[in-house]
Amino acid sequence: MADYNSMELMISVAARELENGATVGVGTGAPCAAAMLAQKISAPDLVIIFEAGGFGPELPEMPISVGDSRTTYRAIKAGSMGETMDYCSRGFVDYTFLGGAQIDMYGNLNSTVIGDYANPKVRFPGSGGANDFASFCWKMMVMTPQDSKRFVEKLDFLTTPGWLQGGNSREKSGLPLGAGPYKIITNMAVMDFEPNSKRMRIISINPGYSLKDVQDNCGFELLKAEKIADTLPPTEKELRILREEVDPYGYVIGRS
Amino acid sequence: MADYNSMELMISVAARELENGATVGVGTGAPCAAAMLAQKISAPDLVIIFEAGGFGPELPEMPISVGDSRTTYRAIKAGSMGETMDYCSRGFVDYTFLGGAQIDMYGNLNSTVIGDYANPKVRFPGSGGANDFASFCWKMMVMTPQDSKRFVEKLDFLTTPGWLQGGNSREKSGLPLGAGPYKIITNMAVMDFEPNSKRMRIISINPGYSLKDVQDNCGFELLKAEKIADTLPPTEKELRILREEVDPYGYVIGRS
Amino acid sequence: MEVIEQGLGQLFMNPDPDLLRAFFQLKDRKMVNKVMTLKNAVEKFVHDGDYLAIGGFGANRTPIAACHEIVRQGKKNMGFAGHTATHDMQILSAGEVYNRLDVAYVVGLEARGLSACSRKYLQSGKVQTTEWTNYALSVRLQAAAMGVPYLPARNMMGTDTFKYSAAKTALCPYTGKKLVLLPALSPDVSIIHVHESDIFGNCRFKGIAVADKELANASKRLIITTEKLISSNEIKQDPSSTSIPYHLVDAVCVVPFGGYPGTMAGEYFSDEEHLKEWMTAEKDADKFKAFLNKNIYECKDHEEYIRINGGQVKMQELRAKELLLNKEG
Amino acid sequence: MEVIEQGLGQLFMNPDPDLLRAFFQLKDRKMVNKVMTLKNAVEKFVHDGDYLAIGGFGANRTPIAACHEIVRQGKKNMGFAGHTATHDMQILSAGEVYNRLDVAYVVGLEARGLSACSRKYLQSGKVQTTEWTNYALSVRLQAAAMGVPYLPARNMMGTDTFKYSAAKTALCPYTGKKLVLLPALSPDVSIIHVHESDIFGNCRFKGIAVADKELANASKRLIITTEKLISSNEIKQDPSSTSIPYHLVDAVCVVPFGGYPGTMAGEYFSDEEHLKEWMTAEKDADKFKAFLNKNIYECKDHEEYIRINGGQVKMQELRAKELLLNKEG
Repeated sequence: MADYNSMELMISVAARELENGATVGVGTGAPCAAAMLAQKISAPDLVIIFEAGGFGPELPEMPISVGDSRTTYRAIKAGSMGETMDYCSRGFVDYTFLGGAQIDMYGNLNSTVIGDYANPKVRFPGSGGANDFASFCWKMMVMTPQDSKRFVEKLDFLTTPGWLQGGNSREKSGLPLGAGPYKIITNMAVMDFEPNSKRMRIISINPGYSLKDVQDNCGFELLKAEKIADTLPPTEKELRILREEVDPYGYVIGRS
Repeated sequence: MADYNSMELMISVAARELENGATVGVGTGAPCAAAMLAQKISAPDLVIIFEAGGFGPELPEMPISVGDSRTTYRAIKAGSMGETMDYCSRGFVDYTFLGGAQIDMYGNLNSTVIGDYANPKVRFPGSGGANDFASFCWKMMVMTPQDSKRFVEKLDFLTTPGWLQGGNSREKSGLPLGAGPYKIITNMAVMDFEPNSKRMRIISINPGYSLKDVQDNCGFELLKAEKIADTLPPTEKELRILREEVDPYGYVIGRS
Repeated sequence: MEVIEQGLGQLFMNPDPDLLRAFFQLKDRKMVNKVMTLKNAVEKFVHDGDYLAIGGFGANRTPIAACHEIVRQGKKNMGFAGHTATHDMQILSAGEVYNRLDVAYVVGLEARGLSACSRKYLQSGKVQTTEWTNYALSVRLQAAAMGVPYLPARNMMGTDTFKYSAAKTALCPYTGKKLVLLPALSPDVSIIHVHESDIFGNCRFKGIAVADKELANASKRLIITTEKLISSNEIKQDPSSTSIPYHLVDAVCVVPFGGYPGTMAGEYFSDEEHLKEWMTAEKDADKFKAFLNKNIYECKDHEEYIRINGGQVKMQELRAKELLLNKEG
Repeated sequence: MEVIEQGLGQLFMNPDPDLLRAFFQLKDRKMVNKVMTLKNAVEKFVHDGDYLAIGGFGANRTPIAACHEIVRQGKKNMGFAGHTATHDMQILSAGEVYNRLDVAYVVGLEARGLSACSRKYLQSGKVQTTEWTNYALSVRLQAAAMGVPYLPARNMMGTDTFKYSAAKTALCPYTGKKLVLLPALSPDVSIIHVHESDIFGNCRFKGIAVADKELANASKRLIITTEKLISSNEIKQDPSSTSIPYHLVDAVCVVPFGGYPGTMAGEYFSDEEHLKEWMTAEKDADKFKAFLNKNIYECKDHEEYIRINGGQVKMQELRAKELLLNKEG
């Protein structure tokens, strides 16, 4: 079996979620790598969308900014942020990948502050386009390292909507119906959300980790699927394409 | 003195209202001729705007449609209807010329139906962009032949806002503040609106007509300015440019 | 949100953005060859009872060939966005295609006068109308494009245009000012004529955009008629110029001179003689029937329509007129 | 219109469209030569206390030279639209130019990490912040561009981003659905960097538009920095390509490489080494002071800034990188 690191695992697992012909709104880094990998393996017609206006590029290499020229290289359209987000708002975008400094059991994300808002210990960038993508795209996913400081009982600030307070709270919030968090992919496991409570639930565990590891590195109680699978590790092909074609300089996967 | 017809008079009088550097939203026909004449005589920097998206063209000849290619010939921009109307909505457009089958004492216009709405005697085009231009542009003007069938006590349908019911009714309607009808130019006279009542008022009478003619050909009582001037007839220069350069085929002025 | 006033007109389309989202969620986004005949496209994507919108402005960059095909196929009971509608509406009225009409600009052909046929049909009692303005319909399409149920504006208020619309007014919670709220309009099917498209539906038009970008974004189904095909490579080499991206498009129909007898910016000017023939024929029921038979019902397609109305010689004359070649000496 | 919820944040600009209309009514629309130095433009059109917005996205097509000039002139107490703000905000934070901030994306430089300087300034208590999202700020500019006090949207709801915004929610009178109402934002002054402009301010940019068309339309005053001048004739020969028409523009400043060290689509890629130098220098107060003195305060203009950071040799390297020339073998 191939040697791989946890970033390579997460990207490979994420890429498998993206079916051919789907649309995905991504940022720089791991999400973009996952989308590029999916295009090269199983989803050649996956349409990659950047919030700044790039639509359907043939990415020649990893962009460093979601607005740099790579995001419109041989693209279908170089448009505006309004056009792109309108497109998400009216239901054309299937997936998005987001992240944050904190995540809670309903998949809500914090990328605004640690500490009190008025007097923060650490100021982060804020929503950017994350709140927008999470509000509009049908299925929101997260790739993140897992630890109890990041997976918290209560967010310091709810920047980006997951299932809000669970149950039907998102439905009642005014956000578009039917959209919400879908999968959380960490270095230890893959989680989805239990359909009624909308609480995070373990559905598969990554090679080398135990159920206890996963729970111990989470600041809230995780639900467990009836059958918990073993996450399939990256294949030789996935690793080769990821290392040689998607991220040859190791910007994201940390190898070069 | 030069020989001229009433259309030539109205266009010449209208053109004089358009100062250099102003913006004017026009349709086809006489309004466009007036704007073109103004550009060639005293307002070279007059910016002509068409609702379909043409912005600041150097009109090579009279357009037959407000969306035909003449409206973007050597233009500043070929944009969209939304862009053009947004531009009007946020207060960038000084003048517009409109018309209709009926006009009332407050400068309201009907271009929708004669008779009952549900069962009309005659169906006309409706607002088109007229209601929009009249709502947004600062000073709305009308060029029209004058008779009692057209200048009526009560419109069959109020398509396009003038001063509505007069007084401060327009201010209270929700329409942008400070905009409204400015001058009505007919074959017989020029009218403005008395500032408080917002009723139509004669300010100058065209050569060959009397005050009585003007009132006799109006279905409501016209106010009279303290001093009523004599409308200056078209000059030789105005007529020459109008006939030779603006409308050489006589589409609008009826000469060729 | 307290409604102050409400128009008496009927709202023909549900402005609920979640319905639109549910539709677009399932719309196929694969980049596949969508080239087909106009006949097939109209058969497949234009259904009796659908709400229809036509791109362009009046007789400028308007998919006239598609309007003929709709009439030829005898589509009925449609809703129609009478948004800067001129010759397109004249054709659809001749076929009595629609029975519900959002009015912004109808029955007229601008400086050319009024269409007797459109007027007669509207006065027949067979058509239910709701009043709007050109900008209002553009904003209504923009609302659908943005995935919201309405957008506010500052026109229409105080008039009968509002009274016979299906709009509402309400106070702005920031300024206390009264605004008109324009409900989203998402046509079931729209047709837009463009200068060039690739086989997937990535296309470009030139000159004024009118409300065609909003329309393309707002519509559930979209038929493109194009003057010509270009390679997908050409689109990708200049993505700043893409007017409409492929995923909005259901069919690409190659129809040279597809806007004739209207104007196509940079390509051909309108055929004013033929438009006058229309306006004249309309005034006499028998003549008009014969005229429609000749030009639409018994006409196989747009190519034949052009051939019987002057063919390539006429097209070259209209090109010269469009390009103002007479001014070059 | 009944407000359901209301954010706790402060609304820094009055969204009343009649105020904007009154301003634009008096704005000069004559087509006059507006070319001036960046120094003059900033002196004339950027005032202490004004609300400022910067075009582009992050460090892409961003008027960096203008940000330097604002800091060099010591502008203070400004409001700032932290809309996809990255390196521009880093510069303005170094000069402590603003004290009111609409936050959408701030303190970060995307994949490059967080700016110690921006973060420190935001954590200093000297800056009042109100939270939004990138799309929300784009829509707020669009509202001002449309001359309406707000536009509805469906983001932000249910989150602290809403709670610390100055937005409101209300029910849609057509669907009964809850919507967020985003108040119009009309900056006092904005700066946009473009590829080419004529002397009047008719200009074009390439690649993504971000929210720059909305911004140009919404702003009371607008400074254009341009890579180069082109003739007005060139604009008029292709009016479909005009990005911003002249009447919105107050000043045209010719600043080659005006987006450096950021990316300019089709011209030059970002200088990642120099951006890293910024990020490193920020971490040490003394070093940063020296760095700012060298690169901004004691730097005459953008030409000098470029000369001391690699000059034309570096610019040609960045051009090769932008054009992916290494992939051509």
